[in-house]
Amino acid sequence: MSPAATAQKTISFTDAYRLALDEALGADPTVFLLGEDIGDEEGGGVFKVTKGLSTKYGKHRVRTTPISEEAIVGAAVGAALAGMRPVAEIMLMNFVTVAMDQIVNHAAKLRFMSGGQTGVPITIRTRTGAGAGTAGQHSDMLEAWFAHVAGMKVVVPSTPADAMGLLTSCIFDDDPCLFIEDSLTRALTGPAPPPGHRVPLGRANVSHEGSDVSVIGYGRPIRDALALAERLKGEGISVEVVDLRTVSPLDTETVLKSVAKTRRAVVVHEAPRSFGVGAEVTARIQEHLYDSLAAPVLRVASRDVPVPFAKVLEQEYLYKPAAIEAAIRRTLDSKARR
Amino acid sequence: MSPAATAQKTISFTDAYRLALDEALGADPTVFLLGEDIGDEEGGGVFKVTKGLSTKYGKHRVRTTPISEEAIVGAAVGAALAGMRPVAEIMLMNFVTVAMDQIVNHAAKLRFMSGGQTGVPITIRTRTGAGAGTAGQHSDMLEAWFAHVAGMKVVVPSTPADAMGLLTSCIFDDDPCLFIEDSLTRALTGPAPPPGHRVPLGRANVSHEGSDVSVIGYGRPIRDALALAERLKGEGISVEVVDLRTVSPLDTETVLKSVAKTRRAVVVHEAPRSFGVGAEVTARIQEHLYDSLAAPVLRVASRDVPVPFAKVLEQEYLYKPAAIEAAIRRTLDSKARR
Amino acid sequence: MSASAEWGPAALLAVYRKALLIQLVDERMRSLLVSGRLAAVYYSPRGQEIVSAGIAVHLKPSDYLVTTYRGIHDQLAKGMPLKLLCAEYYGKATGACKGKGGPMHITHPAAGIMVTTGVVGGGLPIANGLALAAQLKGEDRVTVCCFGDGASNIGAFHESLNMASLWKLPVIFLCQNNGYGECTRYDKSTTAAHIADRAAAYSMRGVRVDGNDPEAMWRAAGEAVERARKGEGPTLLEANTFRFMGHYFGDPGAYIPKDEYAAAQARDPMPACRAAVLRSGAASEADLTALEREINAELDQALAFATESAAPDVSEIDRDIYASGVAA
Amino acid sequence: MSASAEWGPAALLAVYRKALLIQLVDERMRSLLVSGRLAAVYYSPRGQEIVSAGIAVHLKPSDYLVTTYRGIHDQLAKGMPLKLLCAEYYGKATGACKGKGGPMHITHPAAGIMVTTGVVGGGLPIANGLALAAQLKGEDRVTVCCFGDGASNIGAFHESLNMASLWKLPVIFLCQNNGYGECTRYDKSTTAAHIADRAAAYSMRGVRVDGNDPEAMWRAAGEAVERARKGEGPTLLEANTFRFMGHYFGDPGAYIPKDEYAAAQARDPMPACRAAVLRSGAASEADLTALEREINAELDQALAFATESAAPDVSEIDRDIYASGVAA
Ligand SMILES: Cc1ncc(C[n+]2csc(CCOP(=O)(O)OP(=O)(O)O)c2C)c(N)n1
Ligand SMILES: Cc1ncc(C[n+]2csc(CCOP(=O)(O)OP(=O)(O)O)c2C)c(N)n1
Ligand SMILES: [Mg+2]
Ligand SMILES: [Mg+2]
Repeated sequence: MSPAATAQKTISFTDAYRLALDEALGADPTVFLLGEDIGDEEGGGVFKVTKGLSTKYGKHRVRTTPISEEAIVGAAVGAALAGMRPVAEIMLMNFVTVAMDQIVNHAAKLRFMSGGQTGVPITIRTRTGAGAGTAGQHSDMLEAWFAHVAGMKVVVPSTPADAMGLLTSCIFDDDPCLFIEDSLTRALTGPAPPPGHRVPLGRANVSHEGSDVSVIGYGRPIRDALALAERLKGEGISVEVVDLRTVSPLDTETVLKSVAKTRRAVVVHEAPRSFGVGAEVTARIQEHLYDSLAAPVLRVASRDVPVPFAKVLEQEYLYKPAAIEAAIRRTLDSKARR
Repeated sequence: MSPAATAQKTISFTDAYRLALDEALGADPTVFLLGEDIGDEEGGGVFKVTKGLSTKYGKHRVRTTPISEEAIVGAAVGAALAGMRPVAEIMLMNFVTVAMDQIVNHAAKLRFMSGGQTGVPITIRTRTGAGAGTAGQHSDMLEAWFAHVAGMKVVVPSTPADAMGLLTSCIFDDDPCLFIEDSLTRALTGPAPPPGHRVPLGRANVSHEGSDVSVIGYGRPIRDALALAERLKGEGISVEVVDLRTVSPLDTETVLKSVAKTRRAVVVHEAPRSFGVGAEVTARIQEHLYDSLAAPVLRVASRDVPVPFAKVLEQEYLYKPAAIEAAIRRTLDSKARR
Repeated sequence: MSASAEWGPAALLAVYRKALLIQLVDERMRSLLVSGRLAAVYYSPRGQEIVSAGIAVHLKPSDYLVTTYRGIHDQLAKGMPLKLLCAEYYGKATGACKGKGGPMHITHPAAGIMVTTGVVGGGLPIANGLALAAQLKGEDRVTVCCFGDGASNIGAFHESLNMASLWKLPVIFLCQNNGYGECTRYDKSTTAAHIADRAAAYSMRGVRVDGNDPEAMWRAAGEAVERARKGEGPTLLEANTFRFMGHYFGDPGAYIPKDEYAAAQARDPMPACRAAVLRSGAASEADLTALEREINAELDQALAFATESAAPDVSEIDRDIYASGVAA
Repeated sequence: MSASAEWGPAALLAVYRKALLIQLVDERMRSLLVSGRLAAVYYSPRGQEIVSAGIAVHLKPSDYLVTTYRGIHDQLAKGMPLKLLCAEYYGKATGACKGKGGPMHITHPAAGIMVTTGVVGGGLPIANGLALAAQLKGEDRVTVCCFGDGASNIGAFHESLNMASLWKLPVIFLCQNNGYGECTRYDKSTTAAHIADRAAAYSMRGVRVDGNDPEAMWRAAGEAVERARKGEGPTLLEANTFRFMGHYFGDPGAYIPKDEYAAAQARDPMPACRAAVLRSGAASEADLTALEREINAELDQALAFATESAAPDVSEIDRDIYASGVAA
């Protein structure tokens, strides 16, 4: 839905990303974009996020690149070292696999390795997610890799307004940020943010208050959690939803505050369960709140398999809202130990 | 120390790796090696692991490559699809960052994506580890990334005998294995294994039995844990040491069996703490054994920072044996909840 | 299926048969997509038929193929069974990959179809490995690795060509240059005047051919395959062509200048090839109509098989992760 | 420091001054390593002095340098302060990078030393970015990116050269071809007869020069820098040279044939350059001895500074992870 259609009151994720880029390009001459097909001569990007921007700001600031992800990220890194704020697009997250050296060995480390002399204020926008039948090489959620790399910031929005505010914060942040967009929900809409909207990095958002159990996650499953929270209210179950927004550095404080209150936690993400972000959140909660937990911290995530093509398998792969509900009920069934 | 010096009774890690490669090349004509500098004309490898092998088996089976990690792993993948058992060497683990597409999008997934038609029986040997002053781009432990990728097996030995037995198992395993060698301890020796020695993948090893607390880890810290177990025995503290050997797929059964007995667990690794392997082990333990745990599962790991150069900082970065001891004592101080 | 040793009407017809199969399957796929009877991301090969057909007639089933998401033409030319292909497109348990891989990951080792990758450049390093295995085992197999013009700008291209040349691998790097990588025109991303020019950087044989010209394609491909078979090393073969349906199915293609499109249309290889076949006397209108009917009948059957087949059982999700069967 | 506009005795002396600095620092580093007074992984540039010196005389402090683990020659030529360099080698708080980066990651933006990478090929994509920033800002800065012959086989080389040529970036890709990548000889890994030949694949200017010849190096580098400055685009400049001390300090170098080594020794650029300086009349024996003494005195001071400086405080471990200071 275009903003006009709803009298500027709601925008889609795609609109939100574009808005953030547009405002940043307009506000700061050091901001520029680079990525495959992003210019208007190339249709404004495969997902139309950058549509109109090269026409508005020039091809020198909205640069279509060859299919060369290592060179794309590297060019962003170098330009950042020289005072620019580049926003690089990696069309889909599985393709970051060809740019890992630049991200991990360079972008994330150059500040530390230079003793603080050179920072790398780049934003890498990428998108991914299962559910659209693009199978094993076009759907992976790999955020856990980058969360494990010191120096990186990893950001995943769950609403269009957050998308706009978080992306803006990434662009103007002085550290390398990986901003992950969800392929499947890109057309979904939500309330439009005010111009200049920023959402601080490194801060989780309690998007629904509750007292019985904390559901902690980020990105797509937050919508499911909010819907559940509404629905379970009817049953007298009070669910608190904590949207991490920034996966790393993790806002442990907000997470612990919530779980200290509810004494029960369910951690949710779309990425496969094992060695995912949920493991870290779980480990931290039980480390800090062992004595006050009333139930084990449960995880809901996708299956530990490559993303399958066949719809029935793809759906089986994906985390399920019903599993979030089941986990909530399980934690409530657990008898408190103290 | 060379095997001869101790009458063939002990061998170093380097000897163990070479022995496994030598035996595999001798036993199976489909085994071949490829990697930078690995031929004898090039000195038999920077770390001398392959010394003598190209002379013994020919340059066609012990192939020195260009500096082209993506092509190295890809050549291994393709040859594996065609029935070979290639062993690719990535000189240091930080350089896997330029071969991630081949490993993650191809090696790990081709079996699944082909519906089981084509397997990828490759072994990728790499080495890494902090402590030798090689700083930010030559020391990273990145095993958590690969553990998060379905289809991969990730193996880390803690003794020369295991090194030989696990590497042999990797080579003859029908799945892609990432075999991680420790740079720092490569000259350390241990009892020599018998010829043909294999250690099964996917099985953890209780390398020291105990009843008060389980220390769970892999690789270098296992030595520290074993030394601690011996020392604390004097104080009447009975430490069980569980060496995972295969980080993924994780042998949850053995881990849970140990912790079910001891009711206390400390998870240790050299990689940085956050979003590391320890988080998954911790999460699984508390999920399954919540009711019987007598203390929170504690993690001991290196710091969440790039590996620094200065000795004092590098040591500060690294996990510390004293921290393992402190964690053990902390879990013992925790009052059981039930 | 086997190539004539000499160019002539028989060879032309052999090429056209494969090209026609591609054309008819592609047409059908697109009509199924338009009508909503098939839901899949689809990369039409329309316009590139002769390229695949022209090389495939020189290949044996035991020769290896590595291709990409835009690979249906290569797969069909190499001998992909229609039933397995269609069932995979429909995500069925009876598909080539049990529905797990889908259209972007078609695999059928019996026809030498070893890898279909969705990652640009991802196939080239693997093609080397297949070729290396054949070389090490002393097998008479060549590997054909297909990719696009855009893929020539990614690092894996460079590493792979250097390694292939160094090791004299029996591999043909077949760059199907259709002038665009997604929506980006060749000259906006690629600095070599021609992709084939890049072979020189690896002391490799580089050849450029009109991929719409059956004879030229047949000759160039034949020579490259022959050299690889004889152990004379790899070739970078650039086949110039065009894709009429844009990047993906539904791509409006607004980025393609109208006159460029019109010029390409005037050079559409399929009507020209058909006309040449008729002219050559290798087949009559009636023969070709019969051939079409035959292909369409097989396709009907394959599609019926695909639609009637069952979806994979959900238990399949845990299978084929590891060789031992079920995921750990 | 600034380059003469014309080649002649003054320019020769300018090159030699830098080369001598490199030679003396390298000698000292190796003697410290031998005696155990310094413990660090060290990649000696012995033999490659003229390459760095020959280009650096054309550069301003504001020009950018990207180099590698084997980068001390490039850094010194570009104006790296000795104190900061030595203290970093010793891992001291007073080092260029506070002891955090160490010898493989020397950075000193004031002298334009932007990145020293330990990853083969890792610097090339970044060099493009530095050059792109200068181009976007309209700044008069060129970027020199140093790497070895072995690095020319890695994907990042290919992607970077294509992008630089496409965008006409003011960057010079200076390949210091010393004939070996670690222990592997050029022809066992690299299929181009010459690295410079690879420029053609990107329609880029490729130039090969004897990196041991001060005049040739000065001219070729000057021209490449000049072109970049004028907006005429990038150059791939291959400087042929040799490294006398093997790959890393302590490398026995058994893989280098004796006659090849002897031939290289006969072409050692440093004695030749010194002789040429003397012949040219730009400096006398006494002048050069004085220069040596001056450099050694500064080096003594720098090393004293380094050894006397304190190690970083352990609290530094949490700093500089993020811009905001302490790690989260
Ligand atoms: C590494 C990587 N980057 C980006 C993409 C997205 N992508 C898919 S196809 C394509 C264009 C490829 O163009 P070309 O190689 O010319 O092949 P064609 O589609 O024209 O056949 C791109 C950029 C990808 N799949 N992999
Ligand atoms: C991606 C990557 N692969 C491997 C290495 C290990 N390595 C360090 S230096 C080197 C040789 C590089 O040779 P060359 O580019 O010729 O530079 P030189 O050392 O001769 O100056 C290798 C293989 C690395 N640092 N990075
Ligand atoms: Mg194309
Ligand atoms: Mg070299």
